[in-house]
Amino acid sequence: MSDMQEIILDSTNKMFKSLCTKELIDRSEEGIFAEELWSVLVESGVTSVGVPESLGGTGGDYNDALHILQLAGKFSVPLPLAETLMVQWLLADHGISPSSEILTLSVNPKNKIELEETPKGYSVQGKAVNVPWARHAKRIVVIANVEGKSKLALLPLDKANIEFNSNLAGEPSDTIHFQSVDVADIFLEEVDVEQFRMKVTNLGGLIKIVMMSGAMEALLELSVLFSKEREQFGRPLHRLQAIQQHIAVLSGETVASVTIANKAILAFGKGVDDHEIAAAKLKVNEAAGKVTEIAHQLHGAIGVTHEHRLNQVTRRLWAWRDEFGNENYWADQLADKVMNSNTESLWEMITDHPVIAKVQLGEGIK
Amino acid sequence: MSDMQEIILDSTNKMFKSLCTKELIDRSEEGIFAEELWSVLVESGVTSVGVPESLGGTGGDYNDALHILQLAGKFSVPLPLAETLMVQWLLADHGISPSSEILTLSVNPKNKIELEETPKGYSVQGKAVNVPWARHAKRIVVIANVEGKSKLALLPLDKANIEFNSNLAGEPSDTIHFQSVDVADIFLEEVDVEQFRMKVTNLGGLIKIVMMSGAMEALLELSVLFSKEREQFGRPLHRLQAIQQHIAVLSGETVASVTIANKAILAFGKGVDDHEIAAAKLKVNEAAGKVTEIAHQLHGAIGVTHEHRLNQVTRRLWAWRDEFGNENYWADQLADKVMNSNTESLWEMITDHPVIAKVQLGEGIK
Amino acid sequence: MNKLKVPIMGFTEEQETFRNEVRQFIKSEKDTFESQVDSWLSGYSPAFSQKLGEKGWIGMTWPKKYGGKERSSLERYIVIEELLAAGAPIAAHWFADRQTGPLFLKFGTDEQKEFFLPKIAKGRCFFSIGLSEPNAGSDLAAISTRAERTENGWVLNGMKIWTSGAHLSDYMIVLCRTSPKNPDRKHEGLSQLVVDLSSPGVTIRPIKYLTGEEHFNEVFFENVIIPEENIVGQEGNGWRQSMAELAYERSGPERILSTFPLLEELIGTLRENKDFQGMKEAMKLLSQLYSLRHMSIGIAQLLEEGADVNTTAALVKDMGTKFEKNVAEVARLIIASSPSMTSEVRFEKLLAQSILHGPGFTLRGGTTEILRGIVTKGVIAE
Amino acid sequence: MNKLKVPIMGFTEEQETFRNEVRQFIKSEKDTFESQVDSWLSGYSPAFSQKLGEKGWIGMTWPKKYGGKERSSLERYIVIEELLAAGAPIAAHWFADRQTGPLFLKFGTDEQKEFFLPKIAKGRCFFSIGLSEPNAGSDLAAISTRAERTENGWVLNGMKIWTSGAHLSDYMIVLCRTSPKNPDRKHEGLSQLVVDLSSPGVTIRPIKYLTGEEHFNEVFFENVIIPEENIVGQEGNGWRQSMAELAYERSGPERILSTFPLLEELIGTLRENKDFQGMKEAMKLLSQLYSLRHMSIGIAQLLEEGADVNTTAALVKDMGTKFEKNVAEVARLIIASSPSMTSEVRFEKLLAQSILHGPGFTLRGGTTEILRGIVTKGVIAE
Repeated sequence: MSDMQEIILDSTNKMFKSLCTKELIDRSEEGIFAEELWSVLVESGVTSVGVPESLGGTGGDYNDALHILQLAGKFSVPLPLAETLMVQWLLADHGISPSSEILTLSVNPKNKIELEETPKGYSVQGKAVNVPWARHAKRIVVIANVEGKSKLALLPLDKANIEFNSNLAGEPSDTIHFQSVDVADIFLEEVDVEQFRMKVTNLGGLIKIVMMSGAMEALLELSVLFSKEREQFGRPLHRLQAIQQHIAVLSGETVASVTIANKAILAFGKGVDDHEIAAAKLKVNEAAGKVTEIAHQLHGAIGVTHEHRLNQVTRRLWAWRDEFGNENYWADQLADKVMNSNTESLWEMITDHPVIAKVQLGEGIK
Repeated sequence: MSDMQEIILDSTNKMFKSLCTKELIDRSEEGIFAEELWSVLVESGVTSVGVPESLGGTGGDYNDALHILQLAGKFSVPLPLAETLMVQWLLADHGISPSSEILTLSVNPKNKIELEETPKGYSVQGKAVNVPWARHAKRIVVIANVEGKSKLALLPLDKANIEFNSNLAGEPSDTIHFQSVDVADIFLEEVDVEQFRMKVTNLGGLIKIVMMSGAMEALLELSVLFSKEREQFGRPLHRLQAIQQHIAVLSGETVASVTIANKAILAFGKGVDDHEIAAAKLKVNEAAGKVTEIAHQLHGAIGVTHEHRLNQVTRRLWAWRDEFGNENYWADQLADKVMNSNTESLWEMITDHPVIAKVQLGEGIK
Repeated sequence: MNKLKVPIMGFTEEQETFRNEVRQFIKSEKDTFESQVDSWLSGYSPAFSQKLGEKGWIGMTWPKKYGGKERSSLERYIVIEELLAAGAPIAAHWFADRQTGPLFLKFGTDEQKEFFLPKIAKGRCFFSIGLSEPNAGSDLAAISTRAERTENGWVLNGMKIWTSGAHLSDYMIVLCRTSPKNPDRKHEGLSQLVVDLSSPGVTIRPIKYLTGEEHFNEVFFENVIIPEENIVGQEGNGWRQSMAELAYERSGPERILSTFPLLEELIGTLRENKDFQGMKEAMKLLSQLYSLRHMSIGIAQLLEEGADVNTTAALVKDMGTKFEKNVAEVARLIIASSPSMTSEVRFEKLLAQSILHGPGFTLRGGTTEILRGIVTKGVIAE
Repeated sequence: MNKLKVPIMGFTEEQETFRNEVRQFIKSEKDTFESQVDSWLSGYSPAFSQKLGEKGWIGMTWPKKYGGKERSSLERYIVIEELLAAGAPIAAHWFADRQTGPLFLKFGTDEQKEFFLPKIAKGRCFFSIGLSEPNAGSDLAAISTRAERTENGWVLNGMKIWTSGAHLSDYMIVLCRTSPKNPDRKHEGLSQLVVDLSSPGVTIRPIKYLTGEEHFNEVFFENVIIPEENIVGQEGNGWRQSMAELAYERSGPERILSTFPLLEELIGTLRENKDFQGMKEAMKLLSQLYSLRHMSIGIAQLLEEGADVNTTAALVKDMGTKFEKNVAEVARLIIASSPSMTSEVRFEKLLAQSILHGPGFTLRGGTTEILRGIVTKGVIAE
């Protein structure tokens, strides 16, 4: 980790720590958007990290941005930071400057969006499902059918109908209906649908991986703290052998998840993420099931109430593991790669990592 | 359980307890056949339980025989009792009287056995693989190709070449080669290969289920005993919370396995074993993996040596779970039944057990 | 290993006919409720409870003179498993039927039995159970809620937490100290009192569960006056009475079937989609369910016979509740979806309920760790 | 959570070139050995060890003056993981290379270093480790083997058990009491002695393992005379020295790759059969292996830097050995077979080895329970 990165992450950490309180997250889940924190993120440039300064972005690389998202995962930041960043990056590839608006995207195969040319632009018809933060977003990236061609489209949401729904974490996951909405002057670009969907799924998967690894750090910290403070049968919890077994498994799954997430970040930054994201999402998803179960078992009844911070973390892990591919999806992807690998043996495939860097240090648990 | 059955099982239990020592089992695994115990079994009629008295068998029903096999599993009886009984039963269906010889069978799809008519009878050519106890058996039931037709054949083994191999439990699992062996006067009967193979697999599966459930009883008893006798850090093992967790899981998996095995026995006896064997082998196999791991963890180093009885039990569980269908095989079978069930809902299927008996008691752990 | 004996039970033709009757009734009510996961905690419907009362299916094993029907445990088992499998709303009367009724029958005075039992059986009188306190969860010896005997009756002070449905119930059975704590005999001096939840001094504050719903409460008692005769059983014997209650309610179908509506939906979807591979993956669940159900039924029979089921019941609770959780974990892998409490897709909704209710399954009625201690003690003692 | 930090390491081009060199060597030796599961315990071949010695791949991180090559930990890591992945026979020199050499380097006298290290590095001097006793497994404080100082040197009496390869080794490092047990300081008074296993009074009795093979021994010492100078490190400091050894050898590739030959065979078979469904089921193993390997490599780097890896190394051992077992459990489900030590089918043989060696993985070098205690203590202490 570079010195610069360390400084950025330190200040982000402090910002989240002081502003992203349990109450803020509660309010967000009740439907009140965390305007103030969002403004801070926009003003501090966090919402366009990874977009080159030449385009008007904050600069920095994906590595920086992904570690910021790891912190966002750790603090359960209840904002569309991941979605906005993803859209900024996708658009930056097309030379589009970053926006200070809330952005979202959806490449769900169930979506069906048609654009018909009109004298003034286009008329949009159709719907998109399970769209994160749609109700708060200003614009959305989707794949639209334009006169028989599939195009990446950046559509305004001000005239769309939004049907509210939310994921297990209480994060908006809405259905958007475009009922003959007239738009003018929108960004459109022909894309290979399969390829674009794969690109978004990989990027989205990677982001969930790092956010989940951050969430697991939080979960481990909460559990350790609880086992030190809480007594049962006259001893602190962590003295009970059954609890020790729990803490050890929590620690192991967390370290494994953080390690493989950091490895995936590094590989992505170097453009050599072939197997890494698939293997990492598979592992982190699997770990999420284990650690959430154990943390709740350890916390007992208090952990299943809204009063305790724990459930904000566990509900996010449960929601995120099913977003951008569950274990089966990524096992499919990984199996495909192994089946079609041109190395002679599995071992060669495993060790065939292009040289990443002489020594990379400090990408560990914060 | 009837009084009669209770008496039979009691005496069998006593017989195994006194004759089937650890040393006997060791010697058997080293290749010395347990002649004496086998003679006792033959003389006491155990090797033809379930064959009607009218045919010259011992009488009693499958229920009796299967509970005897449960005991054989519990004591790791190192003899081809299951194989001999299976053959006796299959042949009894064709009106053939029981034999006092050692019998075995194999319906492995990899077998390939051809019978060609000769002036004096038949010439046998081909091989059968993974045949239990072949080196000690006098005759074998196989599916043979006789002039283009598939027939159940009872072949003598005296002139066959036997290639030695053994399963994880050190039980013979040989390859038989028939190299133009002349036989006369053998039992042959045309069969539907698929149906016959299914019948044998079901019966073999059921037998493994009950033997495994017996083995788990033994494993639980050994583990409980060990945890009472052994000390660590100055306390008996069973006082350590981690060990308590182990014992509880062992108990649970054992009771679950014995319960579902007994249920399958009962269903088989009444001819209503449709889903029961599939569900039971699936469950018992799965439990075998758990209990063997835990028992070894609990016993520590001593458990992985030939000096301790534990490994005689665990190696049998490991061997038997892969015989007559592993979990995947039986999941396939069960899925097929559920997919094609004509009940409206899963719940109706689960509860749609034909009335078995008013009250059946005492089929529990001995 | 006598303590681990479980008989294999078959149902009689009469019982199968009765099952059919129950099933038909539930089917006829299908439009009045939405099938729910964990419906014995979250499916609150006094109207449905009353209908069950009219059918004679609450307190159905109790003596006729107290409004019961004197039917067998296995018949009660049939009613309960049919209701749970259907995800029917039975939370309102659940604790009164399962725990409070039997408690009165065993320890109650004639007056208590005559007053409460017929009302419960009619599905018109709901109870909640006051055991846990903030610092006394698994460790009930730490209970500090206390009742003092006065001329006007008992005066109750303290609080209870995790009381399911207290905000919707009429009464609560409160376990409290009736004499000071003796460090050497920590479990002595506790008694069970019947508290009318509409009494002055009772404050009920619902606690939001993971799902955002309110099934639990904190209940505060501030100088609540309770009639002297509202003590249940013997003064000072409350801990033993409560423990017996718990032990006897560990092996019921509600420890296996809480997520059955999801499993049913999963299998139904797989059948519809002819997804054989998915079906195959689901079969492990089915084989576990088979073995657990037969253990549970066997123990129900043992209970009827008065046998000691302390060990085996704890086993069923331990394995059954793990199974209930596991249904969700397996289902979400087989059918990729976006689980959500607000989804319009039935599978997604049931999956969300199962995931969010999951942590509770292995906590309520004795945590995994506690149960395993009970099992080991039972097995070692032989 | 500083104690849980693990850096992500990449290999340099030079290191990748070196890996290739190692791999080519192993390939050229392919016909001289049969690839085996758990080959660091069961693959005994003095000839192969000598060849590795000639390549300079034993003791390769040690100073040149003692026969080492002064290469980095990561280079050693590469050699070891390549050998393990290939199932090569490395048991003969294993403990000398992994444990005894470093022990001498850290605590040995100049004479000891000069005498033993060059021989070890040549693959011509094999060590075994004498820690456990029948009543001192996880609890080493219970050790009762004792050495008395006399004019002729130490006189050793007692026994050791589970000593891997003692019947094939030249020497053993024996942990024994050199002063009487003090109940308050149970771990004091233990020392490490180098015992020549050909000395009079040493009796070695092999113990049959689950597989029927003999990898372990009981070793009896009856008035064995040991030269005074054969003590390693400080008298009375043996327990601490042994613990340090253990802690530093918990995170190596041998805690992850013991069953890799089976995994390789599984994947190879699935690729050959174009069994996509099977491949998919195997992928969970691969993702676990990825994360464990990167943890293990990161810790190797931390070790080189002298950082405290007590907690993370215990984690790798705990999870890695569970993974090693799990390879067998997953493989047997994906490809139905008849596992057998005597089978001619490679998959069946490797599967049998994996199943039968499995129990040992989570027992040796600290049981699951012990490791988890270490982890929790580490994490709680922060």
